[in-house]
Parts: sequence; structure tokens; C-alpha cells
Amino acid sequence: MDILQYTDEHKAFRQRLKTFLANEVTPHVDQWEKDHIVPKEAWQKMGKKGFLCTWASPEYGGMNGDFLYSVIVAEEMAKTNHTGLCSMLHSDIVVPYINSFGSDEQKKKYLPDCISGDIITAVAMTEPDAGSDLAAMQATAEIDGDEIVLNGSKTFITNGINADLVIVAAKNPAEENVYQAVSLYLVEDGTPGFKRGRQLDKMGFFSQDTAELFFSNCRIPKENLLGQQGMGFMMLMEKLQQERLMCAIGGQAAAELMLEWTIDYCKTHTDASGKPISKLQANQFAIVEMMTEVKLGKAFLDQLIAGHAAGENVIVETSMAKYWITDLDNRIASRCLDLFGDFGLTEDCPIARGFRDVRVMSIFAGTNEVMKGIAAKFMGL
Amino acid sequence: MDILQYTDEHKAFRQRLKTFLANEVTPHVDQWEKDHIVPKEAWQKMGKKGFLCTWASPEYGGMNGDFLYSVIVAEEMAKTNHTGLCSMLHSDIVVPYINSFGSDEQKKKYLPDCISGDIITAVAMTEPDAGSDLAAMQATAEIDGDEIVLNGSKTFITNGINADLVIVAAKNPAEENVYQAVSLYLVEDGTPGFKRGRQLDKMGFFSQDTAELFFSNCRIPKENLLGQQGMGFMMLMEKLQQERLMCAIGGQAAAELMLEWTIDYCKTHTDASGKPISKLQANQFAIVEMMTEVKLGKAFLDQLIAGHAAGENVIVETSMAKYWITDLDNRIASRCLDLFGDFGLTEDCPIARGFRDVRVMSIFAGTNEVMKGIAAKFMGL
Amino acid sequence: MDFKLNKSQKEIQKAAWEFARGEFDKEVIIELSKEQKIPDNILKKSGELGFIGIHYSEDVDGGGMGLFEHVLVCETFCRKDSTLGAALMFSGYAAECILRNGEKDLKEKILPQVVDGHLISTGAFLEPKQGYDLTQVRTTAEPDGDDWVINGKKILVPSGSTAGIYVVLCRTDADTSTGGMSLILVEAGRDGISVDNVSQKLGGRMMPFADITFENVRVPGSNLIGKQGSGYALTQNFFTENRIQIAGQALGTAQGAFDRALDYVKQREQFGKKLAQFQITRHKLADMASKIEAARYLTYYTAWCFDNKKIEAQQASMAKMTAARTAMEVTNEAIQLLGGYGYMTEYEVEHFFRDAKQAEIFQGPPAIQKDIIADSVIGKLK
Amino acid sequence: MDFKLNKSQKEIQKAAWEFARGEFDKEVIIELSKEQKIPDNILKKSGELGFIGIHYSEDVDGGGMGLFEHVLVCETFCRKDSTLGAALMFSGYAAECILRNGEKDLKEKILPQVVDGHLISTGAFLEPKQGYDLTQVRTTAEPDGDDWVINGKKILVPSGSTAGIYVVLCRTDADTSTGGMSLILVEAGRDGISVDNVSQKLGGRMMPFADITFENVRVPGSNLIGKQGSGYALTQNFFTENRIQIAGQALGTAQGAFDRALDYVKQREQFGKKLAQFQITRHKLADMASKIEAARYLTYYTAWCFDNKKIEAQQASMAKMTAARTAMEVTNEAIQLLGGYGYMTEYEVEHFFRDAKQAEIFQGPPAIQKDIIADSVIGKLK
Repeated sequence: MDILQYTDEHKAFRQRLKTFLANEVTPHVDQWEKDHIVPKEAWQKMGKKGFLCTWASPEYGGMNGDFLYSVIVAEEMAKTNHTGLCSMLHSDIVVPYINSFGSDEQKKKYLPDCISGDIITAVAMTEPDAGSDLAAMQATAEIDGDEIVLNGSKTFITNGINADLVIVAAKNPAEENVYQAVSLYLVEDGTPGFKRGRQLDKMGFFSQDTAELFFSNCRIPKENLLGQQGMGFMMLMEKLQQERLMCAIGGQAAAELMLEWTIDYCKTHTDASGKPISKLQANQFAIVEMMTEVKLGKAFLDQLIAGHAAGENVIVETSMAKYWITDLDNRIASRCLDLFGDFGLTEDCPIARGFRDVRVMSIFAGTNEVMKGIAAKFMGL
Repeated sequence: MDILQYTDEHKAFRQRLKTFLANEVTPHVDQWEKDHIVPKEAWQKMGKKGFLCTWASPEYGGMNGDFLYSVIVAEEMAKTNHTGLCSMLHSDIVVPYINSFGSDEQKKKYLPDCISGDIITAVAMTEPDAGSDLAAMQATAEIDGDEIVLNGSKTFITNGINADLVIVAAKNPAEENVYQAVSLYLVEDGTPGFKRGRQLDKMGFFSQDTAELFFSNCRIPKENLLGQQGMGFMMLMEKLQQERLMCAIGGQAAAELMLEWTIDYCKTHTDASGKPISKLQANQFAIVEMMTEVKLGKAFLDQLIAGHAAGENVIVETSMAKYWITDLDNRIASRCLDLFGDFGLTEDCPIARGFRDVRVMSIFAGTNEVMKGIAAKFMGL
Repeated sequence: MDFKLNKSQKEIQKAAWEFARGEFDKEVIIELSKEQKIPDNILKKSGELGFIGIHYSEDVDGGGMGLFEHVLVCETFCRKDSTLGAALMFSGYAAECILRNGEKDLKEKILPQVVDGHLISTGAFLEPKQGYDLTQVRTTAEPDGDDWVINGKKILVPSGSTAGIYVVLCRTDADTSTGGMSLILVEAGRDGISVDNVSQKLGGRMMPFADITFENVRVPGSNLIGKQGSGYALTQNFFTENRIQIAGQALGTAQGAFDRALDYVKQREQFGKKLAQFQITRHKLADMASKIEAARYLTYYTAWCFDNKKIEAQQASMAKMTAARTAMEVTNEAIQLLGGYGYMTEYEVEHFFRDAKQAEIFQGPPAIQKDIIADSVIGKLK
Repeated sequence: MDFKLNKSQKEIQKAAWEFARGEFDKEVIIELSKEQKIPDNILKKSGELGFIGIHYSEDVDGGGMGLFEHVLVCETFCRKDSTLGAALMFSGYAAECILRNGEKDLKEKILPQVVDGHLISTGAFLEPKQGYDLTQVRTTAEPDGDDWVINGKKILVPSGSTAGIYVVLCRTDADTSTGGMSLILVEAGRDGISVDNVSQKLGGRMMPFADITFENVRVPGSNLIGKQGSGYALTQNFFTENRIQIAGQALGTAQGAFDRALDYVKQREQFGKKLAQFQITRHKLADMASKIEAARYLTYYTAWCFDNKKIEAQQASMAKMTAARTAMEVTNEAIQLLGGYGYMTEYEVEHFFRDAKQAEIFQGPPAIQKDIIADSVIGKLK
């Protein structure tokens, strides 16, 4: 009994995407992992085929797809076992800010290129000393005539190197109420005073260009304010729900993928007696237990997706899904590796990359501890 | 976004049941727990109000309710925090054998009284030396003229003392293939040679009359064969799925109930500084983590109920739900008790009973290890 | 480091095991547990043989050994039976406050009776609406002539209905800090004491909780334990000592359930094999054994720290939390391995499970232990 | 029991810590880890200072101490750095086979070079399609004149590409039982050896795995280690010893990650408070500290058993499994406490986490350890 009802159109779209990924992404993944970046052409190819910003209006070149199209892309991308071509962040987290809060001019200027993949986007919230605590933000934006002057630094910025357009959160230093001080600004690549720091050296997510961004007297036109002055915090809060939901969707697909590989390995590898190791009772129980957790996650997530798509208030459930599923990823990665034995300690085992990659999911988009705090708050505890 | 669609009729039924339970069951529970049995009158009251065998045909006095009525009764009964009036076993596990496999005569003879609560039923499968291993069954049934002679003993029989009618599984000693040797028989209270042993002294389930049953040269008419000769094993296998699903449903409701009490306690009890203990971060996280697991179980179970009601093959998922949810019950009972502190060590704390009661759920209806074995088998491992 | 038990420790362990094997009767224990009673004769014998006061000094008829030896006996007794074992070894609950801090006269008057199993002692610390936080104790003891006059209510006092003496934490000073409290010995049966709300217990059924109300209860000034104003600190010290004892109790509870599960799976057949031949059973036993082994050396190390004056509160909390969690996990799995029989009273493991929960919660559930450990691990912040 | 480290143990611990603090450079370690290389100079210094061969007998220039002391150094080194620490202390991997069983001449020829850090050794045990089951080893060594001629393939040999000698488990007898195997020393670089498939590692990156193929490789008869036919048993003995060393490695890995997390939460502020002030952070640290403490005494006890000839395979498996699980749990939580920084290479805990996984899987993941433990716990069934 499926909770989500995919139409034939959805299914055909998924099939086209699978074919595209098999031809244009999977063969390059190992190289991208070595390069620690994905070439911009890959983004453009994806855009041209209609796989970016599937929800966007035809007015800008989009296909006006419902939320299930976003789900499909997130799931299938996760199954390419790499994180560099981070279309989910672009399509379902960053560009929606422009779509929801941008002026008509901004939309006309940016959306078509966002949809075609000619513009890659990023969002710059997190700062070195603030982490998940948005209220501790230090970056400033001051008005100077017709311009806005940005100063500050941001870190852990996904697509940080590739990004052509960055949504930057910064504070008005004159506003004392921190919740009314933050605004969002659009900063284009090449703006003087906007510099990218080094690509951060990390445990996994090798193909993803996570970077630091620096703004020093970076001047942008006033028109680059996104949405209303002082509403940055509200806009971030509003969009964070979908961001976290997308993390959960990607995490769910990753868990399914790792387990699928492991089951396949256990069925096709034998012990010294020639028996497939999937026949060992301890391995069977391990697989059943992991599969049960995967199915639990799936049912909960599907129900949540349906609720989110219907516009329900699902903040508690989204926080729960984000924390539980990304924790599940870590548990599954570790437990699957055990079934591979020493081979699992080499990068030739695909789960090794998974083990390194999923470890950050319980940290980004708000740590899982922050998720539990949000759930507690909205449960009235 | 609810997975199961309850109609207004369902909702009205649930409300009537709640009222009934509040008036006729809850006030007596402590006494029944002390008595280690529930009076037969309670069963009759329940039957007269239409809360037993809700699925049964109007021909026999039933209301022809869909599976959701069974779900409603199982859930609400679990929320009475006792296990003695075990209507779920009667309505959704035992009587369905008669309905599915019984002859017209048998149905006419027994179903009306089963529905009215004048007959309480039990099923006798488990034996002292066999446990979850049905193939190791020892009880025998031999044909002698127009009669069948039963010999053997059964244990852990729910409703064992109250039962007016017992479905007994026994083997034809002449049949070598164990899977074709078992048949089911209807044995009425008072049949010579049918004796009840002592009520078993156990950790919990105090109000439930779990007992040993003995058959020594117990003669029943040939007509008391239920279904076809030698098909007992198949019939048991067929019905076990619903039995295990019902366990999961009861377990889910128990988890929800225990957590609800605990949240309520934490919100209304303060620490020495006067702050409700629900404000302590560690308690908040504990509650959020438990609530997340409860919601995961609920989503998975609702999806499974829908599949089962639609006649899908859900054997893997049923095994998973039974093991995961009953394990969850044990985890939640223990963790909730911690939040009560020393008060949780007294029977005045309602979770204490829950802690003792739920501990058997991961054992009965097939241990959770058996569940994992079934799932592994049907997953093709 | 040297992990060998010395000769006397080995003899104590052996003597405790033989005593328990000879005297602990399953049927009697099950029956008395229902009635929440302790078998008096066994209590007295334990006393006579020196088990109860093994860690008491010789001047009060004790064994003159360390807490390490007490923990060894706790473990051994609870391995044989978790309910009776704990009830015997904690029959002197809180009398350690007198032992460690009392004046010579008070010690000599009271402790020999505890040691020989003729007097059950208890401590009355908790109060309504305070949780485990004892900084706000409201029971008062006021000096009146040579006496103390006590007023207030204590709740969830272990063995509250059977103990002959209570060690009571009272406020003796208008000062509301923790320095304004004292420990005072109160004999049961004094005027103004009422014992009520004796609760049916989930675990540890031979030590029922009760509430004790003191209404103008008068005791002599010499019943003060330790210095006036030291009550809070001495209570914390006692809790530290008691948590180590509970670790020993939990360890034995785990081991006893493990023993029974191991026996069972070696003889029980299912699906044509011994249960012990299934990999999953084997792995469960391996896990259980490993957890017990880890809890054991942490517990022993902690008891050794106590005897060598290296003890800190957080070490005792670690041992208590770890051993009790181990006991919960092991007893829970033992029930599962016994299947339906595991749930039945006569197979015993069900009461080991309930007693493990008692060990896990009593003297502070895990969250309380973690608060204590974190205080020490993190220390002062700059 | 006596849990005090003796004077020499304390000195060793102190010396190891000072050496590691002085010599282990974070940047160098991160850089060399990427290249999967060990810093030669530090390796040689560790040798010169006696750390590598601390548990070797004095006749081969060893320290003459026990495995306990080796474990202490493993723990201390890995606490400072999990990758380099393990690489140094396991630079003599499998040379213990020679130490414990070799003829005098062989020992004197080989071991001093291992002890002084000039020779990396390894053991070649696993073969394709065999898992961890060594009963079906197919690599053969046939006598030919005074030599052995070796043919076969070994996989996943640690430090396979950097080691100067391999201890190779071979079948030396047509007998297909485990009694038909022997350990033979093979020097790297002999004709017929090819080393390939050097893998990028997930953890333990200074000890890359490689496959080694032997094609008519000829070694002198004196390269036989121990008696002919004893190879399987000696390998199991070595695994037992090595698992205890891994327990020490895992313990230090856990402690090192804990240290870093503790430092971090004490200085990092979020939501207007130090992270260390949040109850949930405090409880995490309390949990981590308790787990480390439990793993520590189990590990020490197990090393003590080894030195006192009381060791059994299952005890080593318990220590290895427990300490490695602890390392996984603690390093995982350390990453979480550091948040985004925990994922970044320069904050180190990410490699402690990967190294913990190495410790958990290497020499058998938990399921293998449980099989071993269960064999002993359950014993023979009637």
C-alpha cells in the first residue's frame, strides 16, 4: 500500500532522470571525487534536460512540477553515491528563496538561468563562530547611498566554489533586535570584495565544493536586497523546513542504497565453506533489522512528504525525520561495513564512501540536537 | 496527512467504545489485576454492546465491520492498561478460525455466542517443549469410531481459565510428514478428559488468565474437526499473520499510552527549583526521541494495516512490525520509568504495570527472533 | 596492576557462594517477595557469618575489610538471587553514615546490631516535590534542651516499614545553604512517627518503600551523626559509597540471569537444534558475557578506589550507571532467551529483570548519574 | 586486586605521552595520511626510545616488559594521534609470531631491526573467498632441498606495500586439517613476489592494505617459524595477542577524541552559552567518559591476563570488541559535538572516527569476535 501516489508522468520523469544520471553522472563520479569539484557543464546538462528546479513556472522555463518531482530528483541523485552535483540545494533550497521572496525583476533576471543550469546558486548563512545559532550571526550589511556594503565571513558553504549567485544573510548593525536585524542579499560572482576562501578539507563529500566565503566592503546595488528588509530571519525559518525535509529524503535514499549494496554483496559472496554469507543467521538478522529501520523511515517520510506537499504544519515531524533518518544513515553505514569485513576498510568498497559522506548529514541544516530542541519546543515541552 | 481513513461511523464507534470502557472496564481493572482473572460478565457486556467480533456477518449477529473496527477495538483496549479482557485474541484471532474454516453447522452453533460474549474462546497451539516451533508439537488426535481422542498438554494459553471453547492443535501420530499431520479441533468446556492446569504465575498480565491445558483421552465428536484434516499447519500459518499484526497494533497503542502518561507527568511535576521537569533538556530529548520512534511505528503500522486490509502479501512487513514495535514497547517502558525516578519503582506509577506487561509481547505470537527469521526467509536471504 | 583476588577475597567469595547456595531457597524467595518480606532467619545467619558487616570496622563487630569485599559479597549473593541478595546486603542501608562519621558511643550502640542482622537500618533523604535534589530539604530538627525535635516528611524510604532505625537528613540551621543540614539517627517507634503509603514495589520487593512523617519527634542530642551542618556532605558521601554497592548488586544480578540463560539454551531444543547452536543465541550470549566482564572490572576498580581513598562521586556514578545498564540489558536478553518461560515467575529471570530496573533507578536514574559525572568531567568553566 | 600502575608503568606512560606530544605534528600526520605513508624519522625514534619493542625480550633488544606495557603505549600514542600511534605500535605487526615462537637464530636476525624501527613487518593470513576462516588456506609451501617454495595469494595484507618481511600462513602438508599449516617468514623483494592492489584505506591510512602473490618464491628452511604444522595455532595465538593491542589502540583513540571534544565544548559558545553548559552536552560527555572507563579496565585486565599466562581467545575478543565499539561511539559523538568542524580534516576527530572503524573491523568485526566468545562461553554441548 503506497502512501505516495506517483502518476505515470512522475514515473516517466524518474526513468528519464535515471538514464541521464547513468550516462552523464555516474561515469564521472570517481573523477569528480578526486577533483573535489564538479564541472559547471554537468550543471548545465542537467538544466537543459529539465532536471533543475522542476517546480518553476513555465514563464521562466520551468515545468511547474509538483513536490513529488523534487522528491524524485533528490532520491535519484542520492543514488549516484556522490554529493558534488548538489542539485537539491540549488533547486529546492536556494532558488525557492528567489521564487518566493524575489521581486519580479529579480525573478526575470535570475530564474531562467537557474533553471537552465547556467547559474549555480548557494546560500550563505553559517558563520565560523555561529554554527546552527543564527542569532549569533556577525556579518553586516550597511546602506551607503544606493549601495549595500557587506562585511563578514561565511563557512561550510555548499557549492561555494561553483556558485554564480549567492544568497547572503547579513545583519543591520544598527538594529538591536537580532530577529529583525537580518536581511538576505543576492551577491553575484565577480562582485568586488566577494572572495572565496579555500575549499575545506573534510572527511567526505569530496566532490562537493564546500568553501569559506569572505565579504570585505563588498558593494552591491540596493536592488539586490531579497525580500523585505529585516525579514531575513523569518525567511530562513520558513525555508528551513523544506531544507531539512530534503535532507531527510536524501538520507532515506542513501540508507536504501547502502543496504541494497550490502544485501547484494552478502548474497553473492561466500564463506570458506562456499555458502553465501547471507545465509549466516547473524547476517540475516542484521539485514532484517536494518531493512526494518529503512522501511520505518520510508513510511514516516512518505507520510511527511504528503503532509508537506499539502501545506500542513509538519515542523515537529520534519525535525524528527531529519534527525532520525540521518542518524539511521550513520548506523547503517557502520553496520553494513562490518558485513564487508576488511574489504570494507578500503575505498574499493562503495560503502566506505557512504560511511564518510553520510556522517555530515546529522550535522548540516541544523544539527540533530537542534532538531530535537525544535521538536521539544513545538511539542510544548 | 493520515494514512488510514476513518469514516464518521468508525469515529462514532470509537467514541461509544471509549465510553463503554471508561464505565465498564477501567473502574474494575485494579480489582481484576488482583484477582488474576476477569469475570465472564465483562465479556458478555462487551458482546452485548457489539464490541466483539465486529467483522462478523449479520447472519450470526455481527455488524460486518471492516478491519478498521478491529483496529479500533485493539487500540482502545490497549489503552485500558490491562490485558485480562483479551477481546483481541477472541475477536480477531480465535473466532476467525471458526468463521474461515468452520462448517455451516459449526458457525451456526458457535458464532452467535462468540459475538454476544456468551462463549469465550482460546487457541491452544504452544506446548511446554515446543514454544514457537510448531513442528515439534506432541499433542495427538486419534480417530476412534465416531470420536476423536485427544492427548497432550498445552501451555501459555491466554483466556485459558475463562475459555468456553478451545481450538486445539494436535497431530495425527500416523502421519509422518509433520506439516500434514496437524489438525485443529473444537473442544468445549466440560468435555471429559479436558482439564485446566494452574494459572501460571508470571511477571505481568496479572488480570489475564494464562493457563496450562491438559487433554487425557479427551473424546470429542468427529464433527468437532475444524477445517480439513491435516491442514492445521496451513491454517495456523494463514491466521498467524493477523495475530501478529494485532500484537503490533496493541503494542503501538501501549507505547503511545505510556509515553502520553510520561509527558503528562513531566509537565506537571517540578524539580526542587519549581521548574516542570519537562523543561530539563535531557528529559526533553528523551521524550522527543521516544515520540519520534512512536510516530515511526505508527506510520509503518498504518501503512501495513492498509495493506493487510486490502489483502496484500505483507508477511515481511508484519514480522517486522511485530518485532520492532514490541521491542519499542520494552524500550519505552524502561526509559519512561527512568523519568519517574524512584516513584517509578512502585506500582503506584502506572508505567510499572506497563513495564511488566509489555515484556511478554516480544515473546508471544512467535518470538521476535522467529519474526526476524521469517522476514529473512521471505526477503530471500 | 594486579587483578588477582587475594587469598582472603577468594575465601570470602567462596564462603558467600556456598552460603547462598545452601540457604537461598527459590520457593521461599518467590513467596516472601510477594509479601514484601525478608526471611529473618537468613538475615540473621548472614549477620552471624559476618557478611552484612564485612566492611565495618572490628570495634563494632565488623569484618574489618574494605568495600571491595562488601561488593564481592553483594555480587555473589545477587548472582544466586537478586532480590534476597540485595535485601541482605542492604539490610544495613545508610548505617554506613554512622560507621563512617558517628561518635564512638553511637557506633557501639547501634552498629553491632546491624552487623549481626538483628537490626534493619535505612536512610530517609527524599522529600515530596524535590526529585533527587536535596539542597532544599524541609524536614527540620530543632534543638530543645539536650534533644532534637524533628518535623517533616520523608518519602520513598527503602525498608521504611521494616527498619528499626532511620538516618534522617534534616535542616538544623536557619541557614538555607547545604551547610545547614545534619544527619540525625531516629529510632523507629518513637512518638510522633507515622509510617504509611507502603508501596507495592516493581523490583527489590524485599525492601518496600514507605513514607515517614515526623511530628515533633524527640531524640537525644547524641543521635546527631557527625558534625552539625555536615549532613548534606555526609549524605553525598554515603550515596557515593552506596552506588558502588549497587554496582556490585547489579553485577551479580546480571551474572545470575546470564547463568540461568546459559543453562537454559544448552538444554532447550527448538527447530531440531539446541538453542545454543543458533548463531543468534551464541551472539547474544557473547554480548552479555562481554558486557558483564566490562562492568565487573569497572566496578572492582571503583571499589578499590573507595578503599584506597581515591574515590570521587563521579567514579561511583560511572560504576553504578554502567553496571545497572548492563544488568538491564543482560536480564532483558535472558528473559528473551527463555521465551515464554522467561516471563514465568518460577524461572526466576523475570525478577532479576525487575531487580535490575531497581538498581538502575534507585539512588538516581541514569540522568542523575550523568549530571554528577559531567560536573566532574567538565569541571569549572572559564 | 591492586589497580595502581607500578613505578615503571607510570614512567613508561609519561615518557610515551611526552614523546608523542613532542614529535607528533598534526599537519605532517594529515599530509602523510593522504599519501598513506608513515613518517620514517618518528618510526625510528620510537624504536630507538624502546617503544616499539617494549614487550620484546631483552635478548632481541626489546624492553623486556609485558604486553600490558605495550598496551599502555598504544593507548597513549593513539590518544595523541590515532593514525600515527597505531602505525608506530603496529610497525612490528605479526613479528610477535617470531618473538613468541621463533628459533633463537631467526629471532636474533630479525627482531632487533623491528625493535629499532628500521624494519616494518606484517602478516599475510587472509586469502580470496575465505572470509576470516583460515581453515582452508590454499597458499602452499613445499620443501625443496633445504628451502621452502611458496605459491599462492594473500589479500588485504596490512602495510603490504611497505613491510620488509611477511609472516605467511602456508599449507605445508597434504593433510587438509588445520594441523597441516605452518608459518614461514618471507623477506620482501624475493623473486616471485608481486605486491599489487594497494588500496586507499578508509581508516588506518598509514598502513595500506595490499595483495601479495607468491609464485615459486624460495626461502631457506630456517625461515620456518615454530614447528611445522603449528601454523594455524600460532596464528590464532597471534590474533589473540594482537586483539589486545587493538583494544589498547581503540582505547587511546576514544580518549583522544574525547579530549578534543571536551576542549571544544568548554570554549565554544552557542545560543549564548558555552556548549558545555547544555545538559545534553554534559550527558554526552558523561556517557563517553563512562564508556571509556569501562573499556579501559577490561582492556587492562585482559593485557594482565596475557602477561600472567591466563589468556584465552575469548577474553581478547571481548576486550577488542568492547574497546573498539567504545571508540566508535565516542569518536562519533565527538564529531557531533564539534558540529561542522568535526567533519573537517584539520580538527582531527574525523580521522579518529575512521581509525575507530578500522579498529572495529580489523582482525575480525564484531560478529567474528562474538563467534569466538560464544565458543568459549557455551563450551561443548552434551
